[in-house]
Amino acid sequence: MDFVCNFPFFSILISLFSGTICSILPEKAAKAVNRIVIAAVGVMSGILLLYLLGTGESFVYWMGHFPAPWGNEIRAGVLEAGMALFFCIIMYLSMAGGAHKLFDEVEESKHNLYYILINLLLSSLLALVYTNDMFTAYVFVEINTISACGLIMIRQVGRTIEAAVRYMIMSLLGSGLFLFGLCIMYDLTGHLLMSNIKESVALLIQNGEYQIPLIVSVTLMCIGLCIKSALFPFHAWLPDAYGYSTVSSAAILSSLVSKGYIFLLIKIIYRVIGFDIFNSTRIIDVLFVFGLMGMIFGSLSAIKENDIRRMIAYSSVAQIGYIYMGFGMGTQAGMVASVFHILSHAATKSLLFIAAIGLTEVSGGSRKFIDLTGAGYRNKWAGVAFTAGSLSMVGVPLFSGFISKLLFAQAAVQVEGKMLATLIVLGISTVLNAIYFMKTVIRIYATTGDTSYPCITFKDMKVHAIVLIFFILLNIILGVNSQPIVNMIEQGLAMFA
Amino acid sequence: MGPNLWINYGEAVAAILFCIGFTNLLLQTNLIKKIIGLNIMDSAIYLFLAEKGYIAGRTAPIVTDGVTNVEAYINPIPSGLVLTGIVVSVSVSALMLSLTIRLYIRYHSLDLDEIAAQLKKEGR
Amino acid sequence: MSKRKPAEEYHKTFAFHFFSWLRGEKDPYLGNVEMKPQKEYEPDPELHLRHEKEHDAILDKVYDMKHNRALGLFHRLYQATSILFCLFLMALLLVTISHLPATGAAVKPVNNEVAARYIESGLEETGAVNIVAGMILDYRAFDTLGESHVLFVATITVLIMLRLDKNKKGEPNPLTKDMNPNDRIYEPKNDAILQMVASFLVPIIIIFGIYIILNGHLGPGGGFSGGAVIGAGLILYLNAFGFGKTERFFTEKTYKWICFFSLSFYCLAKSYSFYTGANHLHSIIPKGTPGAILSSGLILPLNIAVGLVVACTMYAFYAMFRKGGF
Amino acid sequence: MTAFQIILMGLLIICAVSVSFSKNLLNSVLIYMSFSLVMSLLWICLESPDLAITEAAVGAGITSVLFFVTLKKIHAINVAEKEEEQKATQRNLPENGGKDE
Repeated sequence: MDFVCNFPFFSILISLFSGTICSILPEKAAKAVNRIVIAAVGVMSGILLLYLLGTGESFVYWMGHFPAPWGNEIRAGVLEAGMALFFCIIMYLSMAGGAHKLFDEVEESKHNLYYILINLLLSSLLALVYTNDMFTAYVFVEINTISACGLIMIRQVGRTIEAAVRYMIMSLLGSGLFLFGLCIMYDLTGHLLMSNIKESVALLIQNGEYQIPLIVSVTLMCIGLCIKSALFPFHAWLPDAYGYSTVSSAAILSSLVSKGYIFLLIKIIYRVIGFDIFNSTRIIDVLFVFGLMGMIFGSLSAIKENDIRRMIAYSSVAQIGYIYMGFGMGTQAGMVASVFHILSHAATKSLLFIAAIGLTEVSGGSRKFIDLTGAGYRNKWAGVAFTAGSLSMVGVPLFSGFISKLLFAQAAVQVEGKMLATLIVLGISTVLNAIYFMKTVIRIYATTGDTSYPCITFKDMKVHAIVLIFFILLNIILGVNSQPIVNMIEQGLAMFA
Repeated sequence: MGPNLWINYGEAVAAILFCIGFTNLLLQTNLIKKIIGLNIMDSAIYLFLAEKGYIAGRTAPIVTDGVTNVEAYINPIPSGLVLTGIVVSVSVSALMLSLTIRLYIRYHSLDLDEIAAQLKKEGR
Repeated sequence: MSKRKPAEEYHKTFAFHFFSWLRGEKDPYLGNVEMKPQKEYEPDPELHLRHEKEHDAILDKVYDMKHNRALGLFHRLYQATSILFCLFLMALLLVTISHLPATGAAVKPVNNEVAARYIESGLEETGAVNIVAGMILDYRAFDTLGESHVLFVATITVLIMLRLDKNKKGEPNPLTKDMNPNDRIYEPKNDAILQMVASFLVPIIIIFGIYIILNGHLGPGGGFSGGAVIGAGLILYLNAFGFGKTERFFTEKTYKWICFFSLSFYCLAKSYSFYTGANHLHSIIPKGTPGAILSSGLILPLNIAVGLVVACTMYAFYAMFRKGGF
Repeated sequence: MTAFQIILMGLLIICAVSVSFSKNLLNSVLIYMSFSLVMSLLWICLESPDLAITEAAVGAGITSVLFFVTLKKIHAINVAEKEEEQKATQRNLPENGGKDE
């Protein structure tokens, strides 16, 4: 085995261990450790990705001295390595971009705790991405939930605490259902490792045994993960949680945490149940309908919103609807479109959050639209970045959002029964997106007589501006250079099976 | 209905407990009771798992007198999973209780809807 | 070679306009594009005030729980749907359970080769008499590593929530100033009966906890349950004798270092065993004779580490809830 | 043994239901504590002594203690006592009034 194969294990372990180390370090050192760890994990994932593209095969890695059905395993393929790399990039940029506003209303002595949470969140995301064992996935889902809750409520204003309680209640309902589904699955197959479960499930389907429990178990796991990733009817906690937490938290939560659960769901669909078996159930129709409803209702709520951060948060609900709609189509093309949308949404949403903080900063800290009038002139870089993000969200060519909408439309054409609904809702949702994002863009570029707020130039916010440029570049790379990435996703999904 | 409902009475009890806990978590207005409901829900899942590992007439999986025969012991896997699960649920309930304390100190209420109304009135 | 442009020519280029716009010096449209003269936006203060008042009034009406019929109706609907959902879930689960393999039977999917190997060769491969301990700390150790970090991250969040910190000037933070630091002042102190009973019980409880930890690989128990028992003993001691006594041997610093050392030991030990396992190297850790206290490789030290973490964490939870720090 | 298990499970359900309907928070926490205790007995019946020890130490011990501290912090224990006192005084008042008349 090549030394590179150790990298997934190293990246999980380093980030776990750095969480422990940060607990004894002062703030500055903890910050340095955090940055180094994220960068190191990113580099390792990049090397691993290149290696895997070279060999073209996925590999499993024993966690211990025992082979497959007895020990614990992690598994790495192209899609996993790519996801890990992408998560690291987004996390690094979000942390750097929000750094100057990180500790708004956070007590000074608790700053180093923030970095512990970030490290543990990273490790749990990596474990969710790489794991090949269902129960390990459950344990790391819990770490993910608790550290996300910590990220929400570290800024202790009343709203965030309330949002954290709502978030915890919803998440715990979700974990309960997920665990119950997992237990039923364990009872039917007698295994916990994904590949072994898949073999047993195929055997059960072939023999026609235990059909009802199998369907119920899959449904429970799906509902659990949908609740945790804030699919439409379960999104009540989301606007407050994203809208009032510190900006890095909001960017990380919206672009990474919910995506981690969605990635786990993809893994379950492919590696535990089997894509064809999953598509032959009625679950995908339910996912499809809820996805469509989420797309419309999320956008409608965003239009009504009066507060820029909450508006962006509601737009996340709509975007998660897109992803589930892709699952619901039940074809390979729909799945590829969903995975691409995960990437594009993560890149765009964190860009929007980071840019929004730049805009509110020059408006006296207020996030009401009325105060944001003309903010695009006062903070040009944030204005440009926000415009770019909005264009990407609406789906203008050159930006990543366009490609994902194109992929969704292409996928929809191949599906008989769902084509019309998908295309109509896609159209409506694009118009709604355009309404609320363009409204904001026009608002921040409206002329204003009010000059009481200070202007901010490049010198005052170098890091912030550079991060924004990187985000825009990432968006454009995803938008212009989409074909290799789509190929990579297809290759990765093929490795899953 | 399948054939095994009466044999699986333990699991049936676990399912009923799970639903009671679930209902508590959804419907109780009081946060403390919500947390108790959450704990009941978790315990129900663990009961379900432990029932899965039980085999009639065998003993606990601790090797006695050097006998390492499969026929002698029950299945050890569910016990291990439940042990892990209990730790998770303790941490979660401690976290929820601390959130409750913090909310109460600030808003003097344990009802989430009431707190939300207060928040919206004062914060807009 | 490009010629250096004269200043006037440069002033006409796009780049100059773009950068001057970026620097905030001028509006590129001003004077270049024919525009309708626009009035500058001026919020009318009276109108603004009226809007806000209306907004308030609407909010008051909407969130007036008692007199709002729509909200009441929504609540009823929500309750009815949740009850229906739960009943449906219960029916679904009961039907599912009726189709599951029978409890207590020896032949069913769960009792496959995995459990068989754990029982048959667990003693030989892990050295632990307690098969469950061998399983969670050796065969499936990655789960347990995650589990101890769940506990760690929960403590961190509780610290964030409840620790009362002072800023550099020594003033309590305005964000947490409404918290009551110590609720023990309202209680009767130095209860003679409680102290007497505690001084009998606490040593026994703690010794029992240590026994459970050290015996984790030989009988029922292990790091987690033993740690919880020790934590309970510490809490009893704290209740009987107050924070003054416990702070002499247990402060936040102690907690921090114990947690750090135990968790790092755990992480490093397990990394070693994962690394050697995955690369098919031979592990140098001896297994010992099964049944002896010093046996079963890493399981005993890991149990001790987990026990320390859990005991400290439980005590930390209690102290944090009680007085916001320790 | 089966009969004993069924009795224990019945107790579990009774505890869970009465937690939901009890008005006093202190009572519900106490009932939850007994729920954990019954659970740990049930685990002995199911041949899992590890779980029994853990549940007894954690469910009936630590978690309940944390619940009590929380109740103390949010003044639920005192409030309950006060309410009872108030009720008692209200009950007493008309009687006293009757005597006076």
